Formats: sequence, C-alpha cells, structure tokens
Amino acid sequence: MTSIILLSIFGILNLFVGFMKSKKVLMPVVLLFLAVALGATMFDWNQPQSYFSNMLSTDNFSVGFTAVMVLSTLFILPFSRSYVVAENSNLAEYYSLLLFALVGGIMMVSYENLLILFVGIEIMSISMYIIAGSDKRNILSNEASMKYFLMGSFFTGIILFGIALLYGATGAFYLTDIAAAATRMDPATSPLLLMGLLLVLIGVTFKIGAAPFHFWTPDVYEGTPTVFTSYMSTVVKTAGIAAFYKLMSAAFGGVYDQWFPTVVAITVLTLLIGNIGAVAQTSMKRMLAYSSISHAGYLMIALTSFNDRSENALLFYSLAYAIATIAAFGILKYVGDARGSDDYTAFNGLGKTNPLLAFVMTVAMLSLAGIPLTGGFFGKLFLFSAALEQGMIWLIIVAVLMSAVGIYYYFRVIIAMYMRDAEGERIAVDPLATFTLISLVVLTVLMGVVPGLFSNLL
Amino acid sequence: METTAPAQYLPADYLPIVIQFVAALGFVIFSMVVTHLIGPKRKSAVKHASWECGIESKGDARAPISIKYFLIAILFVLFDVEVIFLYPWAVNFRALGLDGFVWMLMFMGLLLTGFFYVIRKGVLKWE
Amino acid sequence: MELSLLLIKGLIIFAVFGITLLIATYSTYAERKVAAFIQDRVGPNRAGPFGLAQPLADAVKLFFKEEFVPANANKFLFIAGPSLAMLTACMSSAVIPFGGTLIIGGEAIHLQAIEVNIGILYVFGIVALGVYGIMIGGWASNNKFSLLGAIRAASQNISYELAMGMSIIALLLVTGTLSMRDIAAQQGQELFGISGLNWNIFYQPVGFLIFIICAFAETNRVPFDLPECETELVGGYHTEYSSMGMGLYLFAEYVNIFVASAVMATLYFGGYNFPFMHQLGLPHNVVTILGTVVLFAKIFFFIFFFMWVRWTLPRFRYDQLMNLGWKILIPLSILNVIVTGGAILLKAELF
Amino acid sequence: MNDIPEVIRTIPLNYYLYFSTALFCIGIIGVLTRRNAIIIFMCIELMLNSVNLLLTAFSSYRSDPNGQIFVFFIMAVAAAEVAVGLAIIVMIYRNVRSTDINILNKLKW
Amino acid sequence: MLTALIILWPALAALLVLLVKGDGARKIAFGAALVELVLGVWAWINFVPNASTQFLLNEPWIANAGIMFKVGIDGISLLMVLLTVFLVPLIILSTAKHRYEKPSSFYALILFMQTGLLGVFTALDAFVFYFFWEVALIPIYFIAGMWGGENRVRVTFKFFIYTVFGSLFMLAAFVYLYFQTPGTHSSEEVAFYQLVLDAGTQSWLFWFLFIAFAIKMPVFPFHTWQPDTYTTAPAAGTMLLSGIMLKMGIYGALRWLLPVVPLGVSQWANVVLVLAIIGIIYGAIIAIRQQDMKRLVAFSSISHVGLIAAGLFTLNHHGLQGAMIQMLSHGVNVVGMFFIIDIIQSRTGTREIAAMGGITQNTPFLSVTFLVLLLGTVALPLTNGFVGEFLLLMGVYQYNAWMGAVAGLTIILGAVYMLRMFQRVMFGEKNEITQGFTDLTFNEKAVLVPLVVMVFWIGLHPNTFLTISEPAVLKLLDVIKR
Repeated sequence: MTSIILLSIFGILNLFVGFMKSKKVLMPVVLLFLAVALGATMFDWNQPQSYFSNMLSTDNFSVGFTAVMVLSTLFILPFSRSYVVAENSNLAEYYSLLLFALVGGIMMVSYENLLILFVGIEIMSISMYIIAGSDKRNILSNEASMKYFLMGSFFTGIILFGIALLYGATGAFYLTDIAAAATRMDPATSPLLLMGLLLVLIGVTFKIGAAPFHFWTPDVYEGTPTVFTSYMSTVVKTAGIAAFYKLMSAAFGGVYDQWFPTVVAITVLTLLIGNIGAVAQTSMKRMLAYSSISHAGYLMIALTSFNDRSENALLFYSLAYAIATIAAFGILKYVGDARGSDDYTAFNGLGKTNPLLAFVMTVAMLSLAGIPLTGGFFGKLFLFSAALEQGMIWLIIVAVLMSAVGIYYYFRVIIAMYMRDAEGERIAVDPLATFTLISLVVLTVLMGVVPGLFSNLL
Repeated sequence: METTAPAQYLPADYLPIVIQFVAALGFVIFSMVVTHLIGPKRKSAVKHASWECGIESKGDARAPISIKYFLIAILFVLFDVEVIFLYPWAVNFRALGLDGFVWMLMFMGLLLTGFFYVIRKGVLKWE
Repeated sequence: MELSLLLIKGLIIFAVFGITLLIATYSTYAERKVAAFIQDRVGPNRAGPFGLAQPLADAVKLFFKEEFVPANANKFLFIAGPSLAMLTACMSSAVIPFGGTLIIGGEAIHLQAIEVNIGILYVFGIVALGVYGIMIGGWASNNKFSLLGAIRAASQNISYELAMGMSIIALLLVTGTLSMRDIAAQQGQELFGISGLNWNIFYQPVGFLIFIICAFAETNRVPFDLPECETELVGGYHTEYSSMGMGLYLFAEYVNIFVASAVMATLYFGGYNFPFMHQLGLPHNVVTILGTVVLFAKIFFFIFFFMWVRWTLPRFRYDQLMNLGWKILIPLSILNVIVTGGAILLKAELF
Repeated sequence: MNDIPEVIRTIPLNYYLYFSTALFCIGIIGVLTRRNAIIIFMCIELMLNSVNLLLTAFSSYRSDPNGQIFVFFIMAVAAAEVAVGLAIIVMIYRNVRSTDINILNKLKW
Repeated sequence: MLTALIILWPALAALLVLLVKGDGARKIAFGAALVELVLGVWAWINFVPNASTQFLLNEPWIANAGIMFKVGIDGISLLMVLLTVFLVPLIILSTAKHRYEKPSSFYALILFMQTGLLGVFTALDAFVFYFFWEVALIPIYFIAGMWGGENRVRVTFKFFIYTVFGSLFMLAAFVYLYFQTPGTHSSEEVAFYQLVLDAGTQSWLFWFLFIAFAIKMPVFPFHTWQPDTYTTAPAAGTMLLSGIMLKMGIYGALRWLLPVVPLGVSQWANVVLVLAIIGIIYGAIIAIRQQDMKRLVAFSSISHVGLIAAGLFTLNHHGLQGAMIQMLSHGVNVVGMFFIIDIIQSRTGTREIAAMGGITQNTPFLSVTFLVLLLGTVALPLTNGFVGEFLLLMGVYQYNAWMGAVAGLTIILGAVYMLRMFQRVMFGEKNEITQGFTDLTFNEKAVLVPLVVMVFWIGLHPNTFLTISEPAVLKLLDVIKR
C-alpha cells in the first residue's frame, strides 16, 4: 500500500521533474524513487494489513511480487540511458508511465476485490499501450501500440463481462465472498458462474500472453522500443501471472476441479506454441517474445499444480525469469542499436568484441533455458516439483520436452556470440548499464547456487 | 428540504420525454420534408462544388488539422469524466461531511496537478 | 400513469414546445430590433405592424429556398446535422419547471413537462449532444471552412462544458439535489424574512458568472461565435447550408438561447419565485400564474442580455477564447467549488 | 433514488442478461470483422457498455450498490482508454493517413 | 570439509585464471590442478578403506524442501576423484604446444569443468548430483564449441541438446523419487536407497534414469553424438570428454540407477546387456573401417564402454569391480591415445592413417609409449586394460555365458584395429609428411610418462585400487540385492 501511494506521488513528481532543462537528472531521480519504493515495500514484509474496507491487502504474497516488479524496473531503467542522451522530449512521461504501470501492477498483486483487479489491470495496460507506441515516428512502434491497444481493450471487455457474470452469480466482488458462494453452489449447475470464470480466464490468459491468446505478443514486442519490451515481458507478465494465481487460489480454489482441465490445456498449448514458435524465429527480439510466451506456460504450471509449494515456486521463477530477461533485452538493446538489427546475426562474434556482454548474455540464456548454476534451473525445478507432487506427470513430460526445445533456440544466441566471426566493432556500454548487467549476473548465479535464500519467502 | 418528486418512478413516468422527443422529431422532419418538396431544384456542377470563396476548390477538405484540437478533445474526455465523479459527491455533500470534503480535496488536488501539468506541457498554448 | 394525467402532461409539453418555438422565432425579430436600437437604426418594420410578421416571412422564405447538397458531401449526414441540432435544442426544455403547482379540482398539476430527479444531468446530456449537430454538419459538408468551423465549435463547446459542469457542482453543494423542480422550490423559501427570495445567485455569484459565460460559449454567441465568424470562416459550419438546413441551425441557436436563459433563471434567479410571493396573501393558483409570468420576465431579460452583449462586445481571438476557458474559468470554478464546500461545512460547524 | 432499482426490477433479470449479452456479442463480432480502427474501437466501447448495463441490472436485483460503483470505475477507465486510444489512432493516422488496420502489416501476426 | 575444498578449489582457481592474460593462464591453471592433485592424494591418504562415506559435508541447501548440500567420498567416489585429479593436470600440460585464442577462458573452463566433475563424483544428494552433472556440461560445450575444428557449431550443439535432453528425464525421475520419500521429503542418496517402489514404477523410472546415463556413456544406440564430438573437439576437450566425462555416465548408473531401482534393473538388464554388446561389436567394426585416427579411437571407446556397461548390469561383484578398475584404465589409456594422436596431428597436420608411415624410425620414445598405451587398450596381460576387461568378461560370463563369449570378441577386434593402426602409422615407409617427425619434447614426456606408469601400476598391482572400491561395491551390491 505504501508503495502504491509512493509510486503514484513519485510518478506525478517525475512529470514535473521533466520540465527541467536537463534530462540527465531524470534517471537518477527515478532510480531514487524506485529504491525508496522498494524500501517502503519491504517494510510491509510479514505485516499483513488490509485497506479500503478490505479491497486491498498487503501480505507476503503481494509484497514478494511487488518487490520483484520494483526490482525489475530498477534494473530495466539503466538501459534507457541512450534515451536520456538523445534528450527525448517525452522521456519524463515515459518514466512516469512506467511508474504508473508499476502502481497498476502492485494493485494487481494485492487485490482482494475484483474492482481493484480491474483498475490495476487497466492502469497497467493503458500505460503500456502508450509505452508501446513511444517511438512515435516509427511505424512499427505505432502498429505495435495500436495492436496492443485494440487487443488489450477487447480482452478487457471480456474480463469485465466475466466479472459482471460472476457478480450476477455470486453477488460479490470480494474474492472471499466469491469463494464462499462458488463452493456453496454447485458450479456445474451454474452457467453464469462457469461462463464468468471462463471469460475472466480468457481475459487474463491474454494479459499474460498465454496461448491461444498469445498472438499479439511477438508483434507488440517487436514493435515496442527494446527497453520497454523488457518491461512488458517482465513486470507486466509477473503482475499478470500473480494476479491470475491469486484469483484462482483465493476465489476459485474451491472449484479447482472445474477449471483445472482448461488451465492444463492452456498450459500445454502455451508451452508448445511458445517453444516451437521461438525455434522458427530469426529475430532475437521475436525469439524473446516467443520465449516469454513459453515462460508464461511454465509459470502457469504453478497454477495447475496449485499446492503450498507453487506460490514459492512462482515467486522464485518470476524473479529468475525477470532477471534473465532484463539482461537479455538490455544487451539486445545495445547490440540492436549498434548493429542496426535485432537478428541473431547481429550477435555474431560478440564474444570477441564484447566479452562481458557476451558472458552476461550467456548466463541469461542459460538461466532462461534452465541450466544449472543459474536461477532459471531452480525456478523450473521448483515449478516441476510442485506439479509432480500433484501427480501431473504428463504435463511435466511435455514441459521437459519443451525445455529441451528451448535450449535449442537459446543456444543459437550463444553460438552466434562465441562461434561465429565478428562482424562489428566493439560496442560501447556505459558504466551504469555495465554495473547493472554485472549485478544481474551475480543475482542469477546467486539464485542458482544458493537457491535457499529465495525459495521459501512466502 | 421538502421533496415534491413522486415517491416512485415507473418506466411510464418517462413517457413525457418520449412525447417531447416525438414532437421535436416531428417538427424537424416536417420542416425538412416540406422544404425538400417545395424548394426549387436546379443542378449545376459549379454550384455543387465546395465553396471556397469562389476559388477552385483543391484537395479533400477532410485533411488532418492541428493536433491541438485532438488534445483538447482528449483532455475533455478525461476531465469530464472526473467532473462526473463530482456530481454524486456534490449531491450527498452534507451527508458525507468533512471526510467527504477532504477526500474530494485530494481528488481535486490530483485533478489540478494534472491540469497544471497539462498547462506546463504547453497543450493549451495556441499560436 | 393515468390517461388524464398523461393528457395534461401532453398538453404542457406541447405548450412548452410551442412557446419555445414562438420565443425562438421572435428572438430573431428581437435581435434585429435590439441591434437596431443599439446602433440607432429602425430595424425591421415592413412586414406587419412594427415588422412583427418579419420572422414569419423569413421562415416562409427559408422554406421556399432550394435545398442544396454539395456534390461531395455525405448526403445523409448533411441532412442529419441540422436536424440533430434542432432536435437536441428542442428536447432540453422538457425538465424546466415553468411554474409551481396549479390546483384544479383538488389535483395538483405541476407546470413542468417532465419531472426527473436528475434534471440537471438531463439538460447537460442533451445540450452536450448538440455538439454533434454542428460537428456532423460541418464534416458532412466537405468544405474546409465548414470543417474548421465545426472543429472550432466542438472544441469550444467541450472546453466550456467543463467549467460549466464545475460551476454547477458548486451549485449542487448548496442545493443538494439534481432535480430542477426541487431547486426551484428551494428558492421559494425565505431570505431575511422575505419569501421567494432565497435565490441561489446570492450564494453562488461567482458560479453564476462562470455559468453565464459558459452559456454564451455553448450557444456560440458573441463574443464566442468563432465557429461561424464570417471574417475568417465565411459561415463556419453552415457555410454550405441553404433553405431549412440553414434555418434549423439558426433556429436551434435561438432555442438554445432560450433554454440557457430558462436554466439560468431557474437555477440562479429563483425560477418562478418572486419576492414576497407568499406574503401578499394571494390565492395559490394566482401566485403560480404570477410566478410563471415572472419566470418568463426573467427569461426575456436574459435573452435580451444575450443580444445586448452581442452588439456591444467584439469577438474573441481563438487563443483568447481557449485561454479564458481553460486557464481562467476551470481553475476559478474549481476554486469556487472548494470555497463553497468549505463555507457550507464551516456554517454547519458554527451554527 | 432508492426507487430506481424497483423500476429496473419490473423487467425480468433474464431480459437484461439477454440484451447485454446480445450487445456484447455484437461488439465482439464488430471487433472481429471490421477493419477500421475507429469502428473496432467503438465496438469495444459497446462491449464495455453492455457490461455496465449488466452490472447495473444485477446490482438492482440484488439491492447491492457495489455493482453500480463498479460501473463508475468502468466509465472512468473507459474514458482513459478512449483518450489513449484516440491518441494512438491519431498518431497512426498522421503517419499513414489511414485508420484501416489492414495497412498495419509491417509486423507479421 | 575436504570434499568441499576439493570441489571448490578448481572453481576458485578458474576465477583466478580468468584474470590472467596470455600464456600465464596455462601455468596458473596447471599449478592449480597440481594443488588439486595434492588434495586428492591427501584424501586418499586419509581415506579409511571401509564401506563408509568419509569427509562428509552436509549443509542445508534449499532448507524448506529438505534438500541438503551433501557431498562425501567413499571408495567408489575416491577412485573417480583420483582419476579426475590425476588426469586434469596432464590434460592441461598436454596443451602446451597449442596457442589457443583467449587462453584464460580456455583454462578457466577446464578447471571449472573439473569442479563439475568432482561434484558429480562426490554428490550424495540427487539434486546436488544433477546440479553438478549439468555444471560439468556447460564448460565442455564451450571448449568444444569455441576451440573445436570444422562443423564445431553443429556438432557441439547436437551433443549438448542430446545430453541435456537425457538429463532432463533424469531430473524428472529424481523429482518423482523425491516425492516418494516419506515425511518431509528428502533427496538424499540413502533416502532413495530405502525406497520400496513397485515394479511398474521402477520400470519407467529405470528408463528415465537410464537414458541420461546411456547418452553420457554412450551406449548404443545413444552414441550418435559421440564420434563427431570427439573428432571436432580440441584435443584437450576430447581428453576431458573421453577420459573423465564419459565416466560420469557409468558412475551415475552405478550410484543412482542400480541401487535405486533394482527391480527395474533386473527387469531390463537383459535388454541393456544386449544393447551394450551390440555396442561392443558395432564400435569395433566401425573402428576397423576408420581412416581418421581420432575417429578410430572414438569408436573404440564406444566398444570399450559397451563392455563396461555390460559389466555394470551383470550386477555381480566381478562385473562391478571390473567396471571400477576399467574406468580408471580406460581413462588413462584413452587420454594417452588422444594425446598421441594430437602429437602426430600437430607434427604432420593430418590424422589420416593412410597418409602416414614410418614414424618409428626417428621417434623411439613416442613409439614405445604409444605401444604401451595401445597394448593397454587392447588388454594385453600385465597392462591395465587386461585387469579390467578380464574382470568384466568374467562378470558377463557369470551372468550369461553366451553373452560373455560374444563380449569377449572385443579383445580380438580391439587388437585388430589398434594394431592395424599402429602398424600403418608407425611402421612402413617414410613419406614427405612424416619425414621430419621429431621425438617427444619434455612437456610431452611429462604427460606420457605418468600415463605409462599408471598403465603398468594398474596392470601389475590392481589391488591398490581394487581394495579402495571393494567395500563400497560390496555394500552397493547389498543395497541392490535388498
């Protein structure tokens, strides 16, 4: 809650900071804001509280995911340095939008009432629509923005209709009330409830970019400026999946049997489409987009398993995934800017020209692929364990096979970097970004060597 | 405060609005039809061209216009909705008391901040 | 609703409608007369005594003109534009209470077409729709002047609508209701021992000032008639219109003036109430009828005021207009709301 | 205003349900079949409004104001969405002089 | 603590090496590997030869899941640790002639890999085992991929995907087993040993685990990555792969397959044995037809590993002990063979058998060491190969006489292709590429002499090593036969 208020105020303040002559001051200010917000979030740790007549509550679940999101933003921002240098006239606005989106995200992870969920989703989505189009002169960015907007608001409508039906069926927006009503009445005989649940499910599936409503992801990711793409694929996705999990556990935990087959089907489909789609890409950015789809699938395994392990697994995986993805996108931004292309070929010989970038990228890719020594491995291990405890062997077999497919496309980057000849010059990276990249690697390896530090937080 | 409004509304209570609507529509249709019927009709290519002070008209009139107008429209949508939120508050102002006032002050504060931002941003600067 | 009541309502509606049209018609005449008076001329004096038949002659002339649609205009929208403008103008008078209650045969009859408890919102809703009439007409013409005029009109209208809404909110703080009838009735109470003088203008002078300025802008009257300023835009949004299309636009403007005057009179100037209305000891029905007369007197005054201003003040420049709307009126109206709210709370606290 | 719910309740709940579902479906079909961004956008708004209607109906039938409060939020959010949406459409229009989404094919689906 | 030191030292040294530029990297890496050798020997000296696990380290790793970072050394582990710490310095030394690009990365990766290998050999917890299993894979991927020969990208990628694919199944099996353990679950080795699972479960678990190990060894028909990878990788990489990494698969099967799912093993042992024997014959026959020396050794390796696998799955004392000792011998021999091939290649610029001849004439030292190692490989009595293969064949024979007979062909066939190679390469007429062939340098001798010593040590006094592993193997057999 404190973080919501703080970030809102900071967002507004930041808009006014933007009126200063020099844009250089923006980045430190925003980083400071985020650090303060992160600190404030941590104060709520182990101190569950609820606000606004229980419409919003902070518990360790929400604090954990809030921390992941704020931290991710903190890590993403340094890569936007080139925008600062370019004296982008709307930079303050974009930063503020990121902060506002973060507010929306925090609402999405700490809601107790569907109203807050809806408002959170919208605050986040609307900010992201603009962010997607922030490269105003670039037709690709325009298109991404438009697609995201049309699709996003369309699915918002679907979520809303679902919420309305749920309200009609249960008479409540509070998760606890819905849960009570859902268990009281036999869901199989209540078409209103089932329909509502299905529609909400569809909408949220879209928001996290899971199949079969994933089709916007590659396009939007490709068109959006890279730094913001990394925000989308980490913060937005984290918020979405956490909200999804909370919805399913707090409101529909009692009717698990009703939605379980659907969610499993979505998970499997997402895994297949994400991974196989990624294989076919030649553009690194699109590959990362598909990889984000596939990771949505892995994250959804937590939903299908749905036991006391899965929450922790979800948090761990989100963090590991976010860190690796930020590193990947951060490097992609530098490489893309310097070599004028987002394709794999742009990475050729990076190991020779920029050993540090190549090394960080390698660690990020290994983490995304789930190879040990990185956080991604334990993320996958925990998720799979949670599902296996539930006895879902077939799901895990699919997931394991798809992880193997994942290795194929993640390693293409590594191969390009180390085993092909260099085509470009050394790429200059500013110190702040270098520092960030190193911290990302340290964090990833830390998660991969002593996972115990992060694995039992909730 | 004495209330003279009827105690209960039924859909039929809104019938007068329909009557008024029908009356107004009738008047409009009547006048348009009558003028259509009794007015003269002489066609000519020059007359049917768009009027541009007698100069030959060029291009499509529906060309993009200054972005400022769009900004005004967008701002309106936002502010108007905020204003709508004030109506229920205003009506129940006395019931809500000081708390309501303080909340609304915060709301207004945010609104004004946004407003101030928009002005500083130069959205309302017309050359 | 019983049939008899419905009939009475129907009667009132048609009466109001008729009066609206009549007043609007004669407003054109009045306008020219006022203009003439201010400019020291005679004004229309040929048709009928004192030129009183002039509006009718104008109307007949408009009917007989060629109904002209430009070649590359959108035909349907071109006709829909003025129709919509007129339609919305005529609809908005429905909720205005033109008087108190007449008691006939023990049955109380309200001199109001329709009572809805959200009357003010109704008026605003309908008035806001009026923008569509102008916008559609201007766009459908496919003429650069028309389009520019229409866009100016639209942005002007919406800009001032904000300040107007805000000023109304301050009023609502005082009244606590959205019903026009209730608001009118409240103003019949005593102030300083004088009945029928509890007018809102005494509580909301600033609000009224804002409201009237906005009303000028909403009706596209001088000094806010930029959408049709002939020096820049020929005829503005109705450049391409002729015959009744043109007629309806002009007509709608006068209807709007009438409605705006009526709303101002009702909201701020006591409506049908007049000082000492209950102290004179007159029978109820007489008071009611007197009240209606008084209301119309107030309305006429405002209509006159509209014309007075038109022939007195020069037109704004567009940037001045926007600055006035956004940078002065809106902050002022918000301030007004806050001060009003604070004052009411203070009063409740102290007394 | 306590009586409005009673007015609403004179019509069976199912009618509201059918009506708003119909509106919603029209919106969906519009989104899926039309090719003009503005029309798609309007169809989305139609969907939102059908939800508003449904929520109001449910709210009245349950004598629970929460549903209507939700409607308020939907309206506010929809306004923000309109603002952003229009801005995006204008941005695109100024770049490509069209609002037909078929023009937007630089990114493959 | 000693175990932790043994595991972590190479990783620390790797970080150190990364900081050094140029040729210094190799020297520091070599020094570090020698230190590691000392540590290994120190462990050997302090090792009490009985069945218990020693130098135990047991720290909570993922506390809430009951997963411990548990490592320790018993007889089986010790042999593997010794093999690793013995071979790595030699491998580093063997690269002296090569001028690799970015040497610091190269040597750091080798040391880093050593950490992974030692972790695998000492892990006493399934997840720790899996962790190091994959950790060992990453460096070798980069070594082969970055410094390899032509086609390295495709080949190493195939190798990586293959192995990871297999090991993911192993992971799934481990997670499953983890959840079968009672109470607050545990993934420790002993906990797995105590599990009693029904035959059906064990049956599929067997395949899940077996695929991972079979790919690593590799057992026919999972071997297809191997010849290409061996051929393409740089000499040091090939030595690491064949000398040590291959043993990971055998060791894994010994530790995590046989005792965990004994019913599954007994159910499928026949199939595996048949596969292994097919591998023996197949590898040998293909080897005979090879023209490329490196490929020839690669296929011979398949053949030899097939025998070890066969011995393993006989589940008797001889088989297991034979496997243990043969792992050592094979490590020593194959590293030596590859090194000699590397020497020949670096002097002549080719590995074609047909292109060479007459090398013996000016290289007495090389010829002798080559011959010794070669004879070790073909299991001549008194050499190390003989001890291992004898025990293994005995084990297989005990299991099934026919199988033993067919498996015995390995010695004959091995002699055919090995001696044929030796004869064509070393004898005959000199030609222009072997004209200026010089004998071993000091560095090369330093590598080859210890290997030759080991060939005879194991061959003449195998009990030095057999006694180390004997109690542990017997204990393991008890667990299997439970």
